[in-house]
Amino acid sequence: MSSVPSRNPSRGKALSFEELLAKVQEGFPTVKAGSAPNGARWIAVEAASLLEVARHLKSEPSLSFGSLCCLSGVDLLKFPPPAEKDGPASDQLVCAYDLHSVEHGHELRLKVSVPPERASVPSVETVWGVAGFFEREIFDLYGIEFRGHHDLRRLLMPPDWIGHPLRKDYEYPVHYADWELKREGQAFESGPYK
Amino acid sequence: MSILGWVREIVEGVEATAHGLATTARYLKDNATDTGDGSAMTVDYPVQPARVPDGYRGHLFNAVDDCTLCKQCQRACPIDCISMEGELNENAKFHISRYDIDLSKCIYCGLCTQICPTGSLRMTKGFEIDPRNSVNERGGRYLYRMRPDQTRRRMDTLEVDRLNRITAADPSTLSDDDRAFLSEVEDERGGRFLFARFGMGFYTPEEKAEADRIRAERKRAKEQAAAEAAAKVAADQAALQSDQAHGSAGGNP
Amino acid sequence: MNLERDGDYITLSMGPHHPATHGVLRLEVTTDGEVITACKPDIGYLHRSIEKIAENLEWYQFVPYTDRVDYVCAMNSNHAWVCAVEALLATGAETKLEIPERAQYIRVLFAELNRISSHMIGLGAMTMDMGAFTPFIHAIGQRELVNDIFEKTCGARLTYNYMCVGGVVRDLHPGAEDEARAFLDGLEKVMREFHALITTNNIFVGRLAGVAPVSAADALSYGLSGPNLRGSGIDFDLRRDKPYGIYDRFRFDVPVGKRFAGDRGALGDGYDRFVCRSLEVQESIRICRQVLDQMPPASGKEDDPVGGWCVSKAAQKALRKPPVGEIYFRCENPRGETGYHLVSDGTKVPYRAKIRTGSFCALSIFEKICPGLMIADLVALIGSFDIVLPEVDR
Amino acid sequence: MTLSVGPVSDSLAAWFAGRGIPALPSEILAIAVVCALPVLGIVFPIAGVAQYFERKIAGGVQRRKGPMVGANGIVDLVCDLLLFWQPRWKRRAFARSLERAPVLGPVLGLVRRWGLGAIAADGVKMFLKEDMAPEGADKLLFFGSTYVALLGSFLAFAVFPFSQSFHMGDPPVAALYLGAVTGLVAVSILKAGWSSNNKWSHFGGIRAVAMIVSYETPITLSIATVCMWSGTMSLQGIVAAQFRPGILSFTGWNLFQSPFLALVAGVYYVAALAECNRAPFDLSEGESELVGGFHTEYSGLRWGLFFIAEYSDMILVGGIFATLFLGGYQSPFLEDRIVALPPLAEALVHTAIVCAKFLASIGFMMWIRWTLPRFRIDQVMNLAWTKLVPLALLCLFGTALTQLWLSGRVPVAPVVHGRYLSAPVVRPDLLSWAISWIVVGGLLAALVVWAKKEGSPKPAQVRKLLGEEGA
Repeated sequence: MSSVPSRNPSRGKALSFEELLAKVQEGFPTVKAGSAPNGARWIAVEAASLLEVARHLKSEPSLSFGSLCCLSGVDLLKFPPPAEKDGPASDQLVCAYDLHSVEHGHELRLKVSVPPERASVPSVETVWGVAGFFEREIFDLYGIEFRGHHDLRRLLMPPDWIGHPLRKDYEYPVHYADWELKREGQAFESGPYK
Repeated sequence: MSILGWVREIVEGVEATAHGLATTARYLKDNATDTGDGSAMTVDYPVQPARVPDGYRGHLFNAVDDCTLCKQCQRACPIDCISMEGELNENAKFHISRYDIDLSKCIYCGLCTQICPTGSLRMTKGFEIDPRNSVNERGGRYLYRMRPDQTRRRMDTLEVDRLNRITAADPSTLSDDDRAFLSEVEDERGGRFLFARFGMGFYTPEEKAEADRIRAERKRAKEQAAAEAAAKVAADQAALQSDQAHGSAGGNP
Repeated sequence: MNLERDGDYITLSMGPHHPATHGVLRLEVTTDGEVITACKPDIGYLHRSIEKIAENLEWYQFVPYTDRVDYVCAMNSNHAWVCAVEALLATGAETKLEIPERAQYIRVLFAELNRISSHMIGLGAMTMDMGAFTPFIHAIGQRELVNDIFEKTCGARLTYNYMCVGGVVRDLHPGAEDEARAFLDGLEKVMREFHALITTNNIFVGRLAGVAPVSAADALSYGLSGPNLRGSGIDFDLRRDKPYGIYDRFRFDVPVGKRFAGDRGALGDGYDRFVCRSLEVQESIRICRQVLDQMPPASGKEDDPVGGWCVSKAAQKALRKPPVGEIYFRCENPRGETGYHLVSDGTKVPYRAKIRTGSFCALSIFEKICPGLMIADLVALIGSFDIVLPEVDR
Repeated sequence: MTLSVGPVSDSLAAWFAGRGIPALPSEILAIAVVCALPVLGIVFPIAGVAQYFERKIAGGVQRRKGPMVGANGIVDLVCDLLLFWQPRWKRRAFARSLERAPVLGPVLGLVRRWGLGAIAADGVKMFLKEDMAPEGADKLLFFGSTYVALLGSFLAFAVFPFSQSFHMGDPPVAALYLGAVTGLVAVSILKAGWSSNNKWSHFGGIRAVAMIVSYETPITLSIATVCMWSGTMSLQGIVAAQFRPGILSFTGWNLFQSPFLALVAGVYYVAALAECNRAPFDLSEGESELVGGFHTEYSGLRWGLFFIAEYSDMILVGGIFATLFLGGYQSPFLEDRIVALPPLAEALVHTAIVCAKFLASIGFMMWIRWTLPRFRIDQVMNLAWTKLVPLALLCLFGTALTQLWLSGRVPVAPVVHGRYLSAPVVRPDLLSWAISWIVVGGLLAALVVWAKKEGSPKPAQVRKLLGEEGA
């Protein structure tokens, strides 16, 4: 087409994934690259060193990942085993941090895997403020504890809810508080609308 | 703050207010005279009819004669509000015996109609939940079940067709037979507007047999009552006649 | 009267049934007189577990649910989802889909029209929160005109479910282009009057100028996006900097906040966000006009005009067996970045679908910027961030 | 002994006496009628239908139709009350047949066309709602404050002149009295807010008091300016001082007497708007901030009493504005003919004129309400103390100086108007009137132009939004 959008002139240099990986590995040799069969790539970080890596990613001028776009949890309990060896092993809870740098325009995904029975990850809300909400949501739905979060409570579910609904081994409760909950396949006639 | 700044703030405030007042005054004038940009955008519903365009995604309607019971709609429905059953008819042809759409669950997304291979499942222009106001494609009123205890009576296709026809027609043109049918339907314990979940309701074979039995019983009872009444009338007449005969005989020896 | 005194402070429960909270947001506000000392958002009243539902539905069946993630701009939510799924499919070798050209243009046209109508709600509701009811109704009136166009094409006024993987569900109704052009012309006129009525009003400017300014660093750190981010002076728009769909074919400017309220204001205050949003409407009008100029004509075939999933065999086949892996896809929605983090295990059902929304992140900054505001400012603040609760709670 | 509050009550007493009622009861009866008529005959009906007009104006401004409850609605309503077992379609048929009736039909057609059924529906709704008090409320204050709200505005009508002789009383300190009783509104709102046991109501009450107390100052200053100009604090006297014989009687109105008086009229109107809690000063009930403000917890008729009190305040404000600046009950043209009419006819005509004036004022207030956004409390205080009070002071001193200057130029003499003798009043001749307008008005205009020139222009983007040239 003839016309193109007016570009932002003050844009820095976007780095490729390999360059980003190399830059991170300079300071933190323990981080590894991970990938999925469809070509998605990320940096796998140990839970212990997450906070330092995050600080580095934000403050290093050539990286300057100023914003945390998305922080999502994934339960790999029923996921098929990854094709590559250095990907996270199954039966793990994963926190995926999608980072973006407005200055340079590059993106990066960090991943932290933790076992579900000892799910604990350091909080990054001191680095990216929005993580405070994201971490509360993941704590609520996946039961991952974020160490150092100033106010780690359930966000979406009621405070007295039992269980973490987005885990793959979650079972739908029969009762909540004083109510009997409607089940799938339950006849309409005996439902709460009677 | 300087004096000039003080004056300017006051003047700007007065100006902005005056400007706003002028704008609203223009709207008021346009609306009152029903001219220009400011005329009313709303319609006086229900006195004026709602403007429903073609292709509106309203209540679902299934033309059962065309339906092949492929169950694609049932699979596509993201909230599982469609359920259906089929049976072989006397010509050993597979046909639909029950097709229920639970419109209390339906989200009107239209996925079922997009996937329907025969086009028998369509979305109509009907949008009013009050069944007394909603009109289906055939011009008759929708029937839908209101509460679980109102669903005991179900109708077969012929009855639904008949009811659709009756409710679409001018009440003054109805025959006595139709009136009787309507009153029978309305006087069911289900209330005046009943049957099926929405759109269409049909019997399962067992229900059909049961309903047929009940209807036969009712018919028999009615016939019996009529016969009894007729017998009574006949007996009365006979008694009268015999009285008359007796009287005439006695009075006119 | 029991004031639940905590020292000299009053604890107010603002919401979930408060007129200004745009739904069922609850804010635990501690005030010293009218001045807020602390504010904690409490959300979840509208939580419908849409992410859990997504793990139990097929890829195409989830589209109606994206309508309900943000029902104020359902078309944009549709767009984000189908773009994300198509991007996921594009990472597989044999599942890449060809989207018909006309469908691409229709998508952008409708996304921009819905951005306009969503901003109409955003701008209008903000003025309503601040006591001016008339501009709100005028803005809503324009939204109704957009809905009229949508209704004729897709049959619904709120939850459109119009876009689908591989295209759109139906072609535009006859005459839609002319209707859209007429609407855009009328909109420009109405918006001029809207701004004359409210945007330059001294009371309105005074209530927003300097209220809760968000610095650029804070805006980035707290994940503000869309007009809220640009109001703080950061020149970033996904449509321009990470173009998806065919957005790279159109010329438009990205409005950025720069102390529009003059001496009284501060960079990134409520007025900057309001004006940025208003300017974005104008840019959307520009995009819509370019779309209408460039759009290829309909193919004329009745059965397959633009290629929906139900008519496109390729889309059906691809959706049954998507590539294994994951993707994070970002779209510029009216309320900021809507991102879908999709994880696929190669089946017809998503393994995980995380939805990142603009309002959710915007709400996370409340705890930081609310202290020092007045109650009336808090109401304006919710409006200026254009919070829509279904998007927050999902 | 003869009881009387003016010629109207005298004539009424005579009329009653002519019907065979003894003298004293007929006098008491006449006074009761004269005293009750303004409140029961004018304020209540207007407040009752004002809601309808408010909504119609809102609809008109907002490209809507406003309330459209037609005959169907009324018939539905009646059937709901009396024939609740009847199905709806029979009601509709009933309504249709009513609309075909010979006399009732056209009326019902009008009702449908204008949606007049809304008035009845609103009224019935208000009466039928349950009267509730929230748990933990201070019942005495909660129920009592509704009456105090009414009392404040109704007491003010005791001195309000509807015509030369139609008033309950005309004390020589009526202006002071007005200032005293209108402040009662603040008490009632504070009490309502406090006793509701609701924090939002409480905030509403506090806001209202802060606002009303602040705005009493500019109101008092502007009334003082007019009293100084007219030389009297009696409202009848102020009206009488604005009398001019001849065709163009409106030339005597205070609004046109001097630029300072015109300015102070604006100050008074803005401040009075705040005094009756109308938009843009409706902070005390601001529904988007405080849910319902001080009347959040009130329901049904008790809420309706607050509502009537608000409209009665609006009527009062409009009436006093007319009295102070627009010649009160006087007609703009040919006032001397009306004065010459017999007492009852004169009272009727003058009451109609003053009603028209305050109805116009109510309409203007509604128009403002649907145009402007709401202030924030600090903006409100700012407006009162840094804008209105200095302006009112300026006008006060300006008026004083004008009077000093005029008293050297024109004779000061008492004026007889009708039966009432007003205090000595300065009456500028044409020349000094023109000089004062040209000099002061010119100075003010120059200041305005200069100030506007100094101001910084709007940013280019905002001009672009407005569609202005060069953006």
